[in-house]
Amino acid sequence: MSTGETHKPPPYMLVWVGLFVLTIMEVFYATLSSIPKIWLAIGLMAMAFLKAYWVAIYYMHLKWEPKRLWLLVSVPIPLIMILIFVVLNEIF
Amino acid sequence: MSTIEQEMVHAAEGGHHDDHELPFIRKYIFSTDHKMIAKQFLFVSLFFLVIGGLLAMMMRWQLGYPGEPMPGGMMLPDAMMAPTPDGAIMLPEFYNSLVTMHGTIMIFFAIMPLLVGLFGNLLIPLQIGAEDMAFPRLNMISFWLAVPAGILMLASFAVEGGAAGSGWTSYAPLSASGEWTGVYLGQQLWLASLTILGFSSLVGAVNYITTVINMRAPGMTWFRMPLPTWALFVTAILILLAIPVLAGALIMLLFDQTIGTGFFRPEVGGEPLLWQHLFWFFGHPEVYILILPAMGIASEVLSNRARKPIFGYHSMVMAIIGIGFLGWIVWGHHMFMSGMNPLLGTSFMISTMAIAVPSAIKTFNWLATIWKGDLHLDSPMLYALAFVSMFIIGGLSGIFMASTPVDIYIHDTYFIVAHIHYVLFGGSLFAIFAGITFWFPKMFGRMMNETLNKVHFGLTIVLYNLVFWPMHNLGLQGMMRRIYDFTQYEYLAPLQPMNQFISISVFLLVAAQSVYAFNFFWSIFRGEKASNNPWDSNTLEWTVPSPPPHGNFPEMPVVYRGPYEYSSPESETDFYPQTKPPSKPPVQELIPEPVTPTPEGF
Amino acid sequence: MTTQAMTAGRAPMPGMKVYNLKLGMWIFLLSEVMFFTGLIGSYVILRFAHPEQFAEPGQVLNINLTAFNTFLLICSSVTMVKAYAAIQQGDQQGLKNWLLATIVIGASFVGVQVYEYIALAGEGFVPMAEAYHAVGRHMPHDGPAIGGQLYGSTFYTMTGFHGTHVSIGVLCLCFTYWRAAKGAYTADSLGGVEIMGLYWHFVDLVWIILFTIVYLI
Amino acid sequence: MNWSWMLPPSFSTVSGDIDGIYMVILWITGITFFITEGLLFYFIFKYRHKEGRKATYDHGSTKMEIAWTMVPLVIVLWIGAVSKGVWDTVKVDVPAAGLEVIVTGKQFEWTVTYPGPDGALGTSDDFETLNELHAPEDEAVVITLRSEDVLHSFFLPEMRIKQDAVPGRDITVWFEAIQPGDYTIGCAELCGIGHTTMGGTLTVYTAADFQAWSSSQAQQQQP
Repeated sequence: MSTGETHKPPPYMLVWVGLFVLTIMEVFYATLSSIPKIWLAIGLMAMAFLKAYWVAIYYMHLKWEPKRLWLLVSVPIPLIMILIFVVLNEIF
Repeated sequence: MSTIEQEMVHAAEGGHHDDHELPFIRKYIFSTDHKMIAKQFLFVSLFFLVIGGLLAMMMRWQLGYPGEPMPGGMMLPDAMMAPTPDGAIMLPEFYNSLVTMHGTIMIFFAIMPLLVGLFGNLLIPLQIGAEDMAFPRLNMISFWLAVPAGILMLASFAVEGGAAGSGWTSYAPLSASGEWTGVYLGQQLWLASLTILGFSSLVGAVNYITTVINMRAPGMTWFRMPLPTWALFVTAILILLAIPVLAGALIMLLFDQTIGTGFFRPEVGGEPLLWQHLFWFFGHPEVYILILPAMGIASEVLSNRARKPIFGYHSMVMAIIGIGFLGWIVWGHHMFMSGMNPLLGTSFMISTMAIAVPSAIKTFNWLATIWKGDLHLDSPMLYALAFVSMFIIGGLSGIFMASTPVDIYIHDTYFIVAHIHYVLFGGSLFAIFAGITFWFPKMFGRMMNETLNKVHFGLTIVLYNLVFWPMHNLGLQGMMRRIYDFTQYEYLAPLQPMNQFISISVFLLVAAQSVYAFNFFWSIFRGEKASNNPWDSNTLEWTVPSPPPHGNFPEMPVVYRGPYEYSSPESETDFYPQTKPPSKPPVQELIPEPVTPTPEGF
Repeated sequence: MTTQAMTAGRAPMPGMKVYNLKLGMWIFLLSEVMFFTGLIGSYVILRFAHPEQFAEPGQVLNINLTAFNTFLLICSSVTMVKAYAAIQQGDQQGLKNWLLATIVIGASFVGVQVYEYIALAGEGFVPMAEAYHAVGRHMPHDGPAIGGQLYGSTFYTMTGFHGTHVSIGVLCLCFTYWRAAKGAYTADSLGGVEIMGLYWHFVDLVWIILFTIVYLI
Repeated sequence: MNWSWMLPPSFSTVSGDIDGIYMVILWITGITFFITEGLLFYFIFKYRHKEGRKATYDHGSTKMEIAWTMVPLVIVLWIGAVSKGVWDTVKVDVPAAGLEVIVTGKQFEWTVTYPGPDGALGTSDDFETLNELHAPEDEAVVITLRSEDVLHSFFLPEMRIKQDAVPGRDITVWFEAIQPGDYTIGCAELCGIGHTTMGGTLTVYTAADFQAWSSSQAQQQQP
């Protein structure tokens, strides 16, 4: 049973600050016209996924869940990659 | 969410096993009892099975007697039939609607609810030793979402322009705008109906997965679960992850139809192939949603009626999981001719070929299961054996399409039609007959009439093959599918006699089903009373009365062994129930102490 | 709270070691992931296949407004998680206050999105094929066409579906608040709050991705 | 009634290979079919319930399972490897064109555009035929397949050619007929009410006859 009684309360506010700063950074980074589009996309996606990861890990308490739940949650990831890969293949 | 919450309270109280009488409406209509919901799915989908059969008969009339007036055609409106002095002749737009609706209704409203809705609800809680589903009220909602979906689908026949006419795959752009087919509202109802049905299946899947993971009785470890439950569990995962993709695609197509977005409409830059990718990304898992539970049911019946442990239980489970995974990486083999990048075609061909591995495991293990068995050839066993035999044919004919060059010729011909029916009718439907006959006593407390079942089996297996075997030959002669009048092509005109032969066989095949229908309803009221365990089976559902009381298990069952311990030397009878305590002291960690239910909830 | 209570009177052994409600919600969220994958996948293929139909970031969409909206949603996640932390300590008043804050912020997110839609529609940016001749923000209405049909279709579908999820979330939050006001939740029984939080944070998570893909790239 | 499992005769350079693979698969699946079904019926007969018969208590053998899994796998992968070669010849490696045409499908007819005397498409001297494709024998006919409205499927049964026509895309199809004569053009993808009527004729000439035909056509269609 891991609804979070066992561990000390997660750093909610710290995560919030992190999310806020990353959002600002994203918006700023997006306006840089000097760097090529591909790097713009990669950088933005990296920041977005970091934010999403933080939300999942701290706010959704995944960090304190049993490994079997991790297993369950990771099931769609390969499917996502397969679908995106194939649709991209359609164009290039 | 609100419902889920009250669910908890309800499920928690489920621990009471209180047998107080519920008012009629809560007991038979808005019931939260998984057994009643299973029966509701059974009756509704049998109704749709009949509808689908009638649509097939009309279709076959047109193919057997192209352009000849259809008997009783005068009763249908002029939008479907062109009246002439000597009777009404079918219109091509109505034929296209028939093609579309036969496929849609049979797949989404007959076979899928029978396998998932009926057997999922009936078997999962009973076979894992749970008193009900994890979320009984969600379970009820799942059924009552399916009903309006079905009503919408049928209603589309009555609306202006008729029912959807772009095939059950609804390839865009034909389906993306009414201007191509003349069907506007019908297509939109089709999309709306399937979206609602998808949500219904989704709710069901969440329920099944939670139940199997969390609600197993003490000692019911993963590898002590009966194969039907295993198959339904993997099926639920497929539904959970495949249906949302379809729902997204359906809604986008609905937007294209109604508010004029451009996802699949090339005239504004949309991508028709995107629809096919999304559809088949759902569609191939769907194919396995339709066969996996059938495999589970067949395994259960074969092992039980052969009084022999299933051959290679673990590899059977692995095969189910393997098929479940492969389902996600082979969808492109539906699109070899679609204009998809041909290099993708090659990789999809290889991954498709890999399906031979789990299929071979299953088929040969079934053969090995009846090898040196003690076969009780009563009707469930006959249906199950028919399933194996027909599934072999369907599987082998699949290899032809998997080979891309051969597929160039047979793609979109009747060879495909034969293949899909050997898997869906010969496979799934025979397994469904086996399952209904096998679990009939558990559902209704009475046995089905054996003689009538054997008559029905004999007629069906013969007529069925007379219908679908020749379709291979039609396909090899180059006859396209979904074609209103093949005599338009002179090279197909010589196929007229064979098409007539098939049509007549179809009429007889559908007529033969009345035997089963009669037996079914007659046995519900007049069949001989069934004992708790008429088949001498090991699994948990047979340890409780037929039909089981509300809450299923008087006290929490404890499981000591796998489900297929037939003819075990440890047991004096030729079966060895999972709940029977072993004679010699058991391994301790496998049998935790039964916990006493506590009523407290949130 | 005892495990038995959470799994309707049976040991979760063998099982997930997570009570039914929470497990069910996680499983449901997996299907939501696939749903948005379908939408995003379609967006990717359409965007790459027809780059000329998609405007540059900020050309049509108002990034600053949406960045502020993103900030709102992040804040609502914090308040939600604070509500959960409060009830973990058995602080019912705190639960109610934080829930109320979440409701207000979530509702204002929806409000801002509606305002954004109205503004964009006013500038002629709509999903319809026939009507659409996109004009950018602060550009003359007889200006050159920016982007095309697919831009409007994908934008409104993706953000619209997320907006629907948020709205549903707000309604569920109101229900949770109503139950909290009745004192339905305690430190021992907070499943309702926890799954509400899971759904809410997931919606937030999806928006983080959508904001990047739709507005910034 | 024709119960034969043989494919009807085919007349293109690649169709031989396609029919060959078909025959190989037919043999393999045919043999497997008779073995498995034979075993099934033999078991059903031999082990049917009799008084005093007791089933053997046997949980299976992994060795046997691996054996009867690997054999099919090897066979199908071999089929896959063979198929890949032919697939690449038909769909991937397009040969140098003897004749280039544009085939455009629309509800419910095929329009064929020929290059005309100058041998180049998209010039003023192009000419068209409706539901008729005229081609020389022993020359690679490279078709640019288009659609104006919905999906169609360009089907030449005797040439073993089938390819969907997708609106908004140009898809290249090619075949090389090995014998003059009249053949079928069909539509194999449901394309609406008139789907069944969307047929046509492929006429294959000797090189000389084709020259004659095309110049006469060019004459007629010039204003």
